[in-house]
Amino acid sequence: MPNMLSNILGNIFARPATRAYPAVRRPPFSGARGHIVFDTKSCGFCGACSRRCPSAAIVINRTDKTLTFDPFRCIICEACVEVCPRKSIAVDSQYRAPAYVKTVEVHTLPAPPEEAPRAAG
Amino acid sequence: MTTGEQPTSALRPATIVPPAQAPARIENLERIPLADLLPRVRAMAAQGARLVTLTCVDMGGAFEVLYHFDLDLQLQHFSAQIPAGDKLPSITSEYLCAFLVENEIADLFGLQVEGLPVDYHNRLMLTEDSSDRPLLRER
Amino acid sequence: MLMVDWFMATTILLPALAGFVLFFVGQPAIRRLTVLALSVILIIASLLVLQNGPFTYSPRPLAGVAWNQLLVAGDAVLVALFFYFGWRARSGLIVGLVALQAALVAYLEFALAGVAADNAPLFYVDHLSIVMALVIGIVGSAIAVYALHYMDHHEQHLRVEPSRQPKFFFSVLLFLGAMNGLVFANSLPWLFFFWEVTTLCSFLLIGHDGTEEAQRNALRALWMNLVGGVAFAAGMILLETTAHTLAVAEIAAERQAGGALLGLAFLVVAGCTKAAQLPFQSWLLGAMVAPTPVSALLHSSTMVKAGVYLIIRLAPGFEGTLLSPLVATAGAYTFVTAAALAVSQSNAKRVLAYSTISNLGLIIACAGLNSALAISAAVLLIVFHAVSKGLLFLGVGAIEQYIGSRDIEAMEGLLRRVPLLTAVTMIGILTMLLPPFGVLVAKWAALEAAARVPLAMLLLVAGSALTVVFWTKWMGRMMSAAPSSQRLHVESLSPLFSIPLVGLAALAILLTAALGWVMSGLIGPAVSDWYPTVGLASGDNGLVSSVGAFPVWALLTVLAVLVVVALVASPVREKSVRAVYACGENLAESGDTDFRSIGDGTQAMSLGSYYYVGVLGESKINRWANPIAIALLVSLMGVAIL
Amino acid sequence: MITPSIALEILVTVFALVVAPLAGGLLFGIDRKLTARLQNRIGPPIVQPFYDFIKLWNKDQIFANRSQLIYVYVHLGAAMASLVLLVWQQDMLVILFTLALGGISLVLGGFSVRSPYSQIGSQRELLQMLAYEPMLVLAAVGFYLVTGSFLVAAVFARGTPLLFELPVIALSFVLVLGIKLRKSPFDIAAAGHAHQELVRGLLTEYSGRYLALIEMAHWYELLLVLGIISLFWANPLVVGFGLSLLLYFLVILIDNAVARLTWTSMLKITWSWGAGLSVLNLAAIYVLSYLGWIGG
Amino acid sequence: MSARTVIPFGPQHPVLPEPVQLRLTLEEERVVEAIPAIGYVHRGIEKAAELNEWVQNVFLVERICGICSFLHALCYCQGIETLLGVEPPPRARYLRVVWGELHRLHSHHLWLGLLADSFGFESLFMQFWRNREMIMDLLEMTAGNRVIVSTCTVGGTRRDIAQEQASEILRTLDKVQNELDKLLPVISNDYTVRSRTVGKGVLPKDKAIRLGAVGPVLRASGVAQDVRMIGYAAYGELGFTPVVEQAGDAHARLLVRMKETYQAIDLIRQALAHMPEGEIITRVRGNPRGRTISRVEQPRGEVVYYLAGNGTRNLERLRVRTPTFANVPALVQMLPGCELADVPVLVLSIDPCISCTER
Amino acid sequence: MNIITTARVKSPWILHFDTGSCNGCDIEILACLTPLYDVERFGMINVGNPKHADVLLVTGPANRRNARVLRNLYEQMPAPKVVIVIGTCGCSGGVFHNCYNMLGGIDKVIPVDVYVPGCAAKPEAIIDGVVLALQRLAERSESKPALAEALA
Repeated sequence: MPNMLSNILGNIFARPATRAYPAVRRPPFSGARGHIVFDTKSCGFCGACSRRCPSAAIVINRTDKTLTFDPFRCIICEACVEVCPRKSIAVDSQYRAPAYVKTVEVHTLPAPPEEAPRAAG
Repeated sequence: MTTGEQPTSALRPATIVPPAQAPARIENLERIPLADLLPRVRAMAAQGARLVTLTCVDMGGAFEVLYHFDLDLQLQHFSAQIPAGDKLPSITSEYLCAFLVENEIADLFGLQVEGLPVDYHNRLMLTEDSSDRPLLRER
Repeated sequence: MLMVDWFMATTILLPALAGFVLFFVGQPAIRRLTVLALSVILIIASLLVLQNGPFTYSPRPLAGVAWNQLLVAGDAVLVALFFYFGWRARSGLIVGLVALQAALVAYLEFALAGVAADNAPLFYVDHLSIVMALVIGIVGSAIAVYALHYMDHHEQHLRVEPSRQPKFFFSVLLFLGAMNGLVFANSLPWLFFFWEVTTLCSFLLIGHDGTEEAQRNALRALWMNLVGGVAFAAGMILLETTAHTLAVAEIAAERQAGGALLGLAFLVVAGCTKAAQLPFQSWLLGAMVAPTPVSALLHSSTMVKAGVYLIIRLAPGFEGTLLSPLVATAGAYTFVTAAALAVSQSNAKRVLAYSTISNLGLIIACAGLNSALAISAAVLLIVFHAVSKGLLFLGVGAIEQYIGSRDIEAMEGLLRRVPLLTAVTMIGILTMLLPPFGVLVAKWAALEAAARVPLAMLLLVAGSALTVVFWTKWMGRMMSAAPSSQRLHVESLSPLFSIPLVGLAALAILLTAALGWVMSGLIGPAVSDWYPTVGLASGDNGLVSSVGAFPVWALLTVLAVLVVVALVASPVREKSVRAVYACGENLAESGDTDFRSIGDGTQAMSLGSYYYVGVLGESKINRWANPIAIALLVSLMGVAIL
Repeated sequence: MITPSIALEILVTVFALVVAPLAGGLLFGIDRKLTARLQNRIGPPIVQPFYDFIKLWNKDQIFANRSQLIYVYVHLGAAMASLVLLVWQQDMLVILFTLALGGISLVLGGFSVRSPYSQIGSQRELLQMLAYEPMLVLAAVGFYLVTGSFLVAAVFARGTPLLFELPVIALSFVLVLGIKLRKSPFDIAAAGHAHQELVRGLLTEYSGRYLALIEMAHWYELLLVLGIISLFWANPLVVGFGLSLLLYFLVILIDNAVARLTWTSMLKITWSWGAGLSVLNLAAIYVLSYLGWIGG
Repeated sequence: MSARTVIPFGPQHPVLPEPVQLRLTLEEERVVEAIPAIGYVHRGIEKAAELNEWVQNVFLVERICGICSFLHALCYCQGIETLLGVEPPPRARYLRVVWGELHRLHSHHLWLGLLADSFGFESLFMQFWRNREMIMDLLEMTAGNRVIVSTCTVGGTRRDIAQEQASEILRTLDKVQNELDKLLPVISNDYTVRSRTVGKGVLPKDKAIRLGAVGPVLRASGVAQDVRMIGYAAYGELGFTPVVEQAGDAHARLLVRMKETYQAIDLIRQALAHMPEGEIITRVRGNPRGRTISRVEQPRGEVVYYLAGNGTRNLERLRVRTPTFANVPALVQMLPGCELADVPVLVLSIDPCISCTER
Repeated sequence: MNIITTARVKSPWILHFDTGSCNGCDIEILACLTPLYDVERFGMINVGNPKHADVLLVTGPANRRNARVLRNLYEQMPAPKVVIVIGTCGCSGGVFHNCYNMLGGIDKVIPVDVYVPGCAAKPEAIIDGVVLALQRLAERSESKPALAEALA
């Protein structure tokens, strides 16, 4: 009992270790694997990322030149980043925010990414 | 140093390495007839060996069951073959701890095991509506 | 005063007479009629005794023969009967004890002429006697009525042919008469005679079923009670030689010393045997083999009360002596030990038996504490314990006939199966356990009285805590039920069952509600007959003692309001009912508490109660408990000699 | 006929019944805050127990048995009644009996559902009662020995604090409080936080409004036990309150400094260190008053 | 005699972070029999590993268990490297030691906290987990993710540890060790902790071996077996002796893991001090052929991979025997005879990882 | 917000159930309870009993055996309640998409209110998810028809 007593009594007078999230937000570490971003301008729609993705989160339609990415399926392993021959895929250090609805990203060659609702289930 | 572990000595520069010529093999692997299984297991138990696990492989029409033992970090393996439809004798009389893995083999491969002390009736991992015998090779 | 001889005849002789009649008349209809009529008469008679207040009475000689000569003849018959039973059972112990007792009684009656010399009235009926007579009359009658239906079922179940019920009701009714005689008697030899008649009746009733176990237990009860008889006779001789009186009222009227005190110590020991105090508890436990009405009648509400009655009766005689604290300690010791033993029992009747022993211990402890407050507590306890415990025995007996078991484990969820029986049994437990019901009021008074006697107080504190454990877990067992929104389906009972059961249950509650009247009308006078104060009086909100107060009615009102609020405030909706938490693996569709387990199989949930046999089991406790108890009783004698 | 004194009594009663849960809830809030700080974190706001209460009160009402609900009301009612009895300066033993009535009621509530965790919790709660009841009764006996009465009023009538005569008994309330508040090392029947083998023990099958009522009973009980502790220094009572808060703080400290023990250890500790030492305290009073050193 | 109580303990139960059911048979509070029912987290990873390409499997096997994810990847990669006949560069082997030991460190912290929680020592739980966050920061800093680091790959590692990161690691480890020094006496001496663990769930040496126990459970029973002794990665070049306790009870397991936190800190320091410069990955070509056994010491004990390749992109068979799978029979033998209150302590004393067990 | 809604938002008691995650998200949930993230600041406690819980945190994809457990637990929670899925695999199956024993996302078993992606979801993300769920709880609590529906 005295063993722990010094520890907890010390804690009373120490500042709590608690990070005041969400009031105070820590900047993410550089190189943190937050979420995957696509640069469709340079993308060749070769499908290497799609084949390598272990959770099948990327679907590429080579004829339509569309890349469908399911962020609620992505495990942010960076395999696609490594395998992309044109370095069109990058990882952002900010984690993806929670959502009420699951959405998929559809990337096409000229247009900016749009968010489309996905059928639940 | 027993199996496929790297030797831990010399530092060599990293290079792009071509694939190995000969397929890798498991050392200390002994093929034994099924009838010898229990005596051999008993002998291992007498030596104070630890049962690491069992591995079942579907060979198409027959199963290969590997018994892995560890004696002071030295591995010893027995391989027994059993035709599909035959029953595998349980080694729980020697190694009680095998009941879990034997149940798993029964569950995932449909290989019947004889003499289980606790029988999960093929419901260790799977449920009634699960796909049947998932680890069998698709033929 | 003209009616007095009729009261005596009604309460003592009429039951005995009816018993003899029933012994020879086998027709069930006549038996029913007789017992029912007798019950009504007994209740009325005891109420009439109450109304006529204290009196003394010495009957005129019967056809020229002095009653004391009849007593000698009666004693001789009893000795002959005991001798015969001992001889038949080849029990040297019993034969020896009978011989010893016969010698002592003969010495008293012939050498000392102890019986004939007394000029004191034969019967001395004071408020304490009246309280006892009421208990015997009301509770005893309820049990006798209950026995009518119970014994039919019992004999059907055991396939007894021809019926042995004539013999049974003979013993029961004779017993009731003897009890009344016992509590009215002023002359110790007469008291002793009735005392021995109760021993005889208990022997006959315990052995009634005739099984080997019943015979064995009956013989054990016999020899243990004969030990008490020997102590009783020895006590009488000592009193006669030193105090020169055998009149209870005279002995109790002044503080005894020397040999007379030793005589009182012997009588206390005799009381302890009859009250099944440690180390004599085994005869009462063995008596549980008898049909339940026997347990209810002899061993919870009345017969064992004879022992404590004797001690309370004589308590003023040893007030202020060293005997008092020792008796208190011995009683308190039995209180805590029997409570501890009760925790480990799963047989409901054994729990009841130990609880009885424990409560009798408490009464004896109060007698030992020997203050007005303590004696009030003791008498309160006699009344409330008799009602609640009688109810509990009858309830358990009925439950046993319904579910075929007296095992508490088998009583799980009884509330759903036999709601009415369970409810009355639970009322029995609740009135034994919860404030502000009478038993607890008595316990409160006992604790307040005990606060000055350190060791007794400690034992009482521990015993009270243990008491909570065994009652609560038993009650919990009966209530435990799987989730259901269904209404309870009340079973139908024979009126011969339901009237005594519901009547006693109502009485148990009503007596608490009427505690003020009970206190001022019954218990207060019983105490103030012998002590300068009452010790406990009814005040504005409840009972008031010199050192505390118990707002009985305030609490009773709160309790009633709470139950009503709860019933009104909690809605019953089908969809509100959820399966119990079974870690997510419920099988709610099965309607019970099954869960899914190994290999997806269905597993019935099973819940056992706790008995702590490893700590509180009989074999663990008796090893040290009985020697200590014997040491305590021996020290009673030792102190009296000092 | 309402005389001024009765009116005052009613006023005091109502005040106690209203203020006690507020104070009790607040104390529990302080407990949670303090515990958090002892663990080097910020913790919930002090009014958190009230948020919990209001939320629980407005949850959907689900239950397993109707009978289990009756016991909640009796539990709460008994806790309130015993507090009122204390405020009325009634008999200590009766207060404790009433408290026990509430305790038994909760146990029966746990038993009334055929659920493993609630039943095992009830069995253990019984053991807890077995553990703390003797200590409480011994404390009452201590009061009696010093004041000559079981009435709380006698404590106030007496000028000098009881603490000097009953120091060990006062200290034994650390154990009582620990058990009553379900704190380590005695949180065996239903811990505040549910990380234990019994889920939440005998509270497992209660939810929503009924859980809120039990929580409220808990607040009353806390105030009651603290009130009893205050009696050790009844004149002036504020010192007694200080004493009770000190013990309360001590219990929180112990909660964070030890692991949970098993029921066997609990009984051993409470009966030997708690009841045993209390008895020694009483024995000392017997001896001293016999020698005439203290009046009794 | 009392009726027996048969109750479910799990799958959802507050002392079990993971779903597993023990069907407990009790006599009052004493456990008479405990039979595990599992399959609540069975996913079928062994089969999925045959469907995936072997390169993708690194990410799959990492997610067999999120707590020792790196070590699963390490075991898999070492096996594939054997099948391919390649060897990772030395720096990679040292990096693997660093990450591996960081995992052991955070896993043991996690476990020590959970065990404290299992016997109701909340503040101790909080202190261990507060400490653990420092290690989690190190993992996030070096690998980019807190839990699943994904730094190990076939042929080496995917990330390097820079010099300033290494010194940050060393600074943090000093702090961690400083805090551990304060908690060590609580673990080893505290009366209540000892009364809840000493003599509980005793597993004698011969029984431990015969029941196939591994890792800290085995070492707490006096068997000096630690797969790191065979010297994979860079362990053969670092000073290393296994932590062994003799008592075989829950407290011995507690001490083994507590001491292993110090050992892990020491190994990280050694690895950082002796880390050679150079490449961190050997690029590989071709597909695995033949079969092999790969073993790694996880925080929970020995993990065994059986890998068989046939020269295609898909493996023929991947079998994983995780440490908890090996320790469950020991647990089943430990439980009968203990008190119900000891069940959480004993269950946690093998440090169960059910998602490992069921894959 | 009225007082009831405030109380509901300020006192979310959580029930955590792992339906086959890799433990990564589970230990992150536990990390949320510990000093550095200390979600008890928001009144959150892990009650471990569905009958006491307001928020159900589910980690991992459902498999056939635990789906029924999950349904039971959800059923035993008294309304109003919210369900939060933590981690990518619980949202959709994630890396376990081709495992034979998986049913996929949790939304195939019980209604889900908030999805928290991440592998494993960081403690900050979990807190964000709970905040989002509480917003929905508040909306439900404020709007009478929605509440009636939730309580029905």
